[in-house]
Amino acid sequence: MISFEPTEEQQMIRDTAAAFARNELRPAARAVDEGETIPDGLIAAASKLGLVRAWLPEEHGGDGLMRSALTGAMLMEELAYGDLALAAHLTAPRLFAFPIIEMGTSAQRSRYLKPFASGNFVAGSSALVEPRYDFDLQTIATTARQERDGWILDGEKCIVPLAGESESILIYARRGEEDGVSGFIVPREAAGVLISEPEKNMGLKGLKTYEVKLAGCRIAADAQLGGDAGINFARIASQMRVAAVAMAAGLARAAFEYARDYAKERRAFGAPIATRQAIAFMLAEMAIEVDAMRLLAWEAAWHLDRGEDAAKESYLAKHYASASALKVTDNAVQVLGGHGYIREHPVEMWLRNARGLAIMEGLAIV
Amino acid sequence: MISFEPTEEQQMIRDTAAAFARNELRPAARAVDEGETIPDGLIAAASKLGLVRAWLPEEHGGDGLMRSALTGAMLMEELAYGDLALAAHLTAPRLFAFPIIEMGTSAQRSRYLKPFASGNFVAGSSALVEPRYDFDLQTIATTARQERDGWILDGEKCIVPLAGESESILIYARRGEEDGVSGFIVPREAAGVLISEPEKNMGLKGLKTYEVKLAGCRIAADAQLGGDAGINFARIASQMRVAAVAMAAGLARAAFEYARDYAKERRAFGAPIATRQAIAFMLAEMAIEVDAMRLLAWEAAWHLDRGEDAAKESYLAKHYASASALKVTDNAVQVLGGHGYIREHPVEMWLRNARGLAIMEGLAIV
Amino acid sequence: MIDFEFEPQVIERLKLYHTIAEQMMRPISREYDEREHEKPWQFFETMWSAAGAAAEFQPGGREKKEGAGVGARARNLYTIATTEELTWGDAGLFLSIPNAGLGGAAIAAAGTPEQKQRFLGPFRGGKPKWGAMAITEPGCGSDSAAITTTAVRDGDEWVINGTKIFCTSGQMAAEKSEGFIVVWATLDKSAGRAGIKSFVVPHGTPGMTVVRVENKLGIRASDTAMIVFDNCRVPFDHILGSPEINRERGFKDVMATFDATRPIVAAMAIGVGRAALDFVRDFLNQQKIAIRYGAGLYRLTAAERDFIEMEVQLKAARLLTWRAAWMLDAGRQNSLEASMAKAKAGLAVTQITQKAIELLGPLGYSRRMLLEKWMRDAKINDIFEGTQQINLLIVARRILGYSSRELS
Amino acid sequence: MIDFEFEPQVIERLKLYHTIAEQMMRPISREYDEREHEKPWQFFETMWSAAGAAAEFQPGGREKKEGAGVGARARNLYTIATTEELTWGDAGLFLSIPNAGLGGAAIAAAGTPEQKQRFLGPFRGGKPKWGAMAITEPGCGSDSAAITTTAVRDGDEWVINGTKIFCTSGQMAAEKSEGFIVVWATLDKSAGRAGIKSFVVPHGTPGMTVVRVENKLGIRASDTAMIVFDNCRVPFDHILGSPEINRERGFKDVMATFDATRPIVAAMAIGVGRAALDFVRDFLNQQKIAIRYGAGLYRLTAAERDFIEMEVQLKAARLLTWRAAWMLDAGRQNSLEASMAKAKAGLAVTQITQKAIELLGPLGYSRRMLLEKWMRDAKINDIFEGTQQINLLIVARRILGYSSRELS
Repeated sequence: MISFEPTEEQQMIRDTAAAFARNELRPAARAVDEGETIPDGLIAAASKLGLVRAWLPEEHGGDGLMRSALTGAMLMEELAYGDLALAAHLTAPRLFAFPIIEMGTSAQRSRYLKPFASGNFVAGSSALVEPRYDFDLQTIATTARQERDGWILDGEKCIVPLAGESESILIYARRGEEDGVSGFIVPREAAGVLISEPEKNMGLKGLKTYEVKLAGCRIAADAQLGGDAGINFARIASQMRVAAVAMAAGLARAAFEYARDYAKERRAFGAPIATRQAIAFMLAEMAIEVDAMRLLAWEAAWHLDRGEDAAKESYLAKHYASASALKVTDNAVQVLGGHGYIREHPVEMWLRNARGLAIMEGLAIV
Repeated sequence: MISFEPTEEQQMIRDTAAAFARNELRPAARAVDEGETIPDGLIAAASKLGLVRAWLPEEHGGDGLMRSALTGAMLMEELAYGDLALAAHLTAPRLFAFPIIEMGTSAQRSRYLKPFASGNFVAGSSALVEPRYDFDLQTIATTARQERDGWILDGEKCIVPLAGESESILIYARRGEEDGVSGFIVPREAAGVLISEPEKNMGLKGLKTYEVKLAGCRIAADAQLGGDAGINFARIASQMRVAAVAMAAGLARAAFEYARDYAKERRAFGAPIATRQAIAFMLAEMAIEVDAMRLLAWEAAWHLDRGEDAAKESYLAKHYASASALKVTDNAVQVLGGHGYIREHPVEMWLRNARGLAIMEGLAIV
Repeated sequence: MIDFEFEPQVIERLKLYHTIAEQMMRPISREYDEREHEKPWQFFETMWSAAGAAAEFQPGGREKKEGAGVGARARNLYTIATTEELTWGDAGLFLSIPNAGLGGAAIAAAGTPEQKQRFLGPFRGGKPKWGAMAITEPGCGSDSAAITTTAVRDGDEWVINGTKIFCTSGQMAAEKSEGFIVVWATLDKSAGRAGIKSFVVPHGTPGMTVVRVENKLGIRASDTAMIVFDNCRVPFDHILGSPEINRERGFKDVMATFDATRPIVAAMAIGVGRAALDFVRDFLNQQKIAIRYGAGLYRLTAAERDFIEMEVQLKAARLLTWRAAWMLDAGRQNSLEASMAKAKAGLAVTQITQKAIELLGPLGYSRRMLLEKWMRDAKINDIFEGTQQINLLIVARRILGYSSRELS
Repeated sequence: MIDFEFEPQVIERLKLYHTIAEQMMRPISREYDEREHEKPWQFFETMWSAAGAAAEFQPGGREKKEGAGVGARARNLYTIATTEELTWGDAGLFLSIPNAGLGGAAIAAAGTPEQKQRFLGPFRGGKPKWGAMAITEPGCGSDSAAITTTAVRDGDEWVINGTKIFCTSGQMAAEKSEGFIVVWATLDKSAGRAGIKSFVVPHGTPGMTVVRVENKLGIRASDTAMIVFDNCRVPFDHILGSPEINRERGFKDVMATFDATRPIVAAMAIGVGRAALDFVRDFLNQQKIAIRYGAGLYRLTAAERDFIEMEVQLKAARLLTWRAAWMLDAGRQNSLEASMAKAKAGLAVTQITQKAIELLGPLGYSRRMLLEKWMRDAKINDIFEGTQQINLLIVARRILGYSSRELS
């Protein structure tokens, strides 16, 4: 029966994440964007949230929380409401751990999940995007060639979160022209893995990313995620897209609320600018977009939680959110006018982050 | 040197056309849209304008006015400001005559242009569009096969203005896969020419159009426009697109002005609705779009008048005007609200006409 | 728990509605668009007599049948789902289906039990009947508070004077059936919004005359009437709600009707939009073109991307609409969400249907296909029950916490 | 006669500007974006000393050289054409070029011949200098009439008090060169707009302090200063125009400045937008992708259609901008057209640069290319010299014939 009511557990996770976003992420965001490193205190505080640990199976030292894409969407929205880049940074290890939890062989689970049970922040990474102007998930060009005693990976990846900090990187590649996409767990130190200096992008500066080159990188035979059975890449891609849409909703909500509050405060021509229809209607449209993004994320997530294929739903939602988040953050800058253009206010940063979120894939997973 | 000043001659033609649009076209438009036939008085009045005759070379009994795409754009804008459909109807003969004037052999000019020198309205027709969802000018599929003693035409055309009324129809077809598009002058009564009942479309009802089927239609060897030299189809297509853009500007201007005047008159919440930013800004955007369309038409026309290739310019302008005219007329309906939805006001008709103009090619020529 | 699926029984009922839409509405769609002002009486009779088929989906229509297991708890959701199915069939015909309509909704919301019985009872049987609501006047569009129609008490009667326009099914309700018009009138112009009350005027009441039925862009199967009330007298107990003027409460009761009707109009929009999308998809499939969801912008054609954009806009509008209806069912204040849904859906379907024609090129523009009709039908959804602009204004006021005085 | 081509001499000069943009600006573009608040002195020196190169394009800058054959009759057209070329190079660097700037424009428009000589004369030689205009205050953005900075006459002097923000090149003009600030202040708050006058405050005048230079999203090579005037005294003859308050004429002289500057900002927008389009086109050409002008939406890719849309939006903006400048050159009132151009160009280039990044995917987002910088630079054009909204408001007033009181 149609319902828009989160469960109590979901509401609790939302509230916790919202408090963290408000108290930890938002205050730290600007300095990190300006080039400072993420404060240790923030990392420590994030560790307490158990962003990976809570969903680790109990046998691997976690809390064994049942994974739900819907719950994940709510969590990601709240974190991104605090700061998109930091949220992506702190949840990046999920990009490595979650596919292993869901689709790894039991040997892979035993081997790779353990570290995430610790109370500390443990880096994890997955490499999806490739540095091509026309990159899309159906044209992944990184290859994995099977040899007698293992795999040889070749290709280039970019926007790889925490590649420089992680023990291993989950790399998505094709085994052949006909095949779908497989995952390979590659030790960072493996020969043939070249990790660049941290990337410099327009935004998302709180998320540390790298280019990763694979030049005849040789890895063990058992490095393929899920073993011979492989993975359901379409499902992982959908989980990533749902996360992106939810984060877009959170980011856009932050921008909407900031612009709304500013517009009520700021006076021109004798009254708050929010009393002018031109501004008020922009804000109304922003509010509608925020809700639309959230609902699209929820619906796609709901399909995932039912174990259904959500490839189309998550693609449509991502298509929508890409344009919508950009529009909302751009409007937020516009509402603030000259003040939106200076870095004293966060809206210009949110616009830069929105542009990144919109064109990237694989920045997060639910 | 950059200038936006029409010549005196252009201004005179504009003024004449504007008066005709205001006095003849606008008052007749609604009744014709509702299914009545075009009043004889209107046809007679249009004949006085010499919409073809003025540009006929003197040797063929015309005024020998120098043809200018810029002047044509101004003329078409003004006429479409009166009514797009009637303007297209009354200028349809130009679609037949102008390419013959510009590109016909001297035999063709002698043979086909004479009737247009009369003081009466003489129908003329050209068949360009084909009834396919994915029709575009680069995919014309109607073929002309050369046989020993003539040509055999096969294909289907639609939105052919005045096909049922014209002695001959100028039909655009391909001679082969590799070839560009050629024109063929086909007698309406030729065997293998099947002309449908008048088409029924959502709008453009004041323009009588037909489907024309060519089934092994055999025509004389000298029927190819321009003879062996053929035609510069890209130029004709550009002239058609410039006309469409100019008409879009005229149509949009009509809608803008009507909505503007209504909004200043109509009161709600104690003041004219035009005093509300939501309405005022819509009107401002409409005004900007009208001017943008006109300038794009002018610029493409200016290239044509210099004898330059204007394929890209006219395509870009048409792309712009298609979206823009639709948006402006839709906004006009919106400004009028419920009153815009009823057929007492012309704006709903203009919206329907705009949708037609936007998706069609070859409705007019400058 | 968040859920995006109707109960199995509802899904079954929706299939039935879909069959009605496909087999009873679509075949006569073009005919009653072209023969504007003529009425599909056979369709009306069938809808009226088909037990449970025609009566459930309009708020304030005939009493709900609980046979489908849809309790009051999901009544609004059920209504918008059925609305989408039937407008997928034909929006004009949907609006013309005999039922108590918006007038019925007003009685259901503000009438006494006795009034409900008296006015809505006849809708349970007999011949097809229509109820209608008359709010708008020639001098007031979106500004319902500015109405000038007056109701003056004269002994045991109200005397109503004024002119109403844009009254959906007004002719059917006032003249062509044993129906009624609910008319908004002011008891005291100086009291502003608080002075506005609504009155039930039964069909054939002397002094009530349909003076015009509009020629429209679309939804031509539905009549839109101009009605003149000239010393039109109704008994005292035909007033809905209290005859007292309460300056505190004012207009709120009256406006609350929109919280239920705006999601319905949004659902109408969605039905038309879905019709267009389904048509284009089927058409392209016949051309062996399947939309390549998942492709990037260097592999998608412009047409594919347009379709994708249209599809997700419709989806977003539907989710917002479901939410607005769900809130109402859950007893929550949903004015904000209802206006969000209405604003989004009205605009989305306007753009979707306009674009759909482009996707079919010259074929789309022809009256041989229904696509052009859907573009004409669609546009009304961006206008009635509050234009796009009025709904954005309401959203803006709610999110800003502004009164209608502070943000006008 | 309608014409869309510059004279051959102008075209030659534009080529020179293009060379400067390409060879002097582009190579240092990234550096002075990253090293915000540092100044490319070498570039300044070159632009300052290169005869005729740097001085012609800003209204009120150094005296025009007529060597290029561009008479006063096309001065504004020439200015916007050169502006487009140089901002194609770099918008931030363009704004930072030493010249009398907007302050110079104000003096040129409202100053006496003696004032022009006195204040603008030094810009003909010597070291690089900047002029700047200080209008906006922390409490007033678009609402220039609401400024609270005061100028009080005290004997032979004016005493200025107040705080100004968003003063482009303010630091360069007030502190880093022998320049000046033109500051707007009110003689009499009760006189409203009519009380506002402008005053020339030379660099280093005691009481004028740059208290902050903003960190910005883009145009980082240009300084945006906050300037405090604390009992800042200037001689009596530093007032521009009459010291009398004329309630009839009021604000009009002051606002007229915008008729010339808005087309310039529009041209800046167009320069940045063209930079992005050229870059994307060249990049795609390298990938053997040519835009297929002429194709329909089933053959175009989504990327191609995006590019086409971007290209024609830019074109439309440019034509509107040329028209606004041409009108000014022709001595016609162009407020409407100037605001049309500004509104269109500001929005178009915002969208074009945002989209351009998407067309290059992850590459476009990287700071290794300038595309991301251009998106950041572009956005200011939708904000300064009147936001999108302010310009639409002006357009609306003009087309409706409403005063600022009737439509606010």
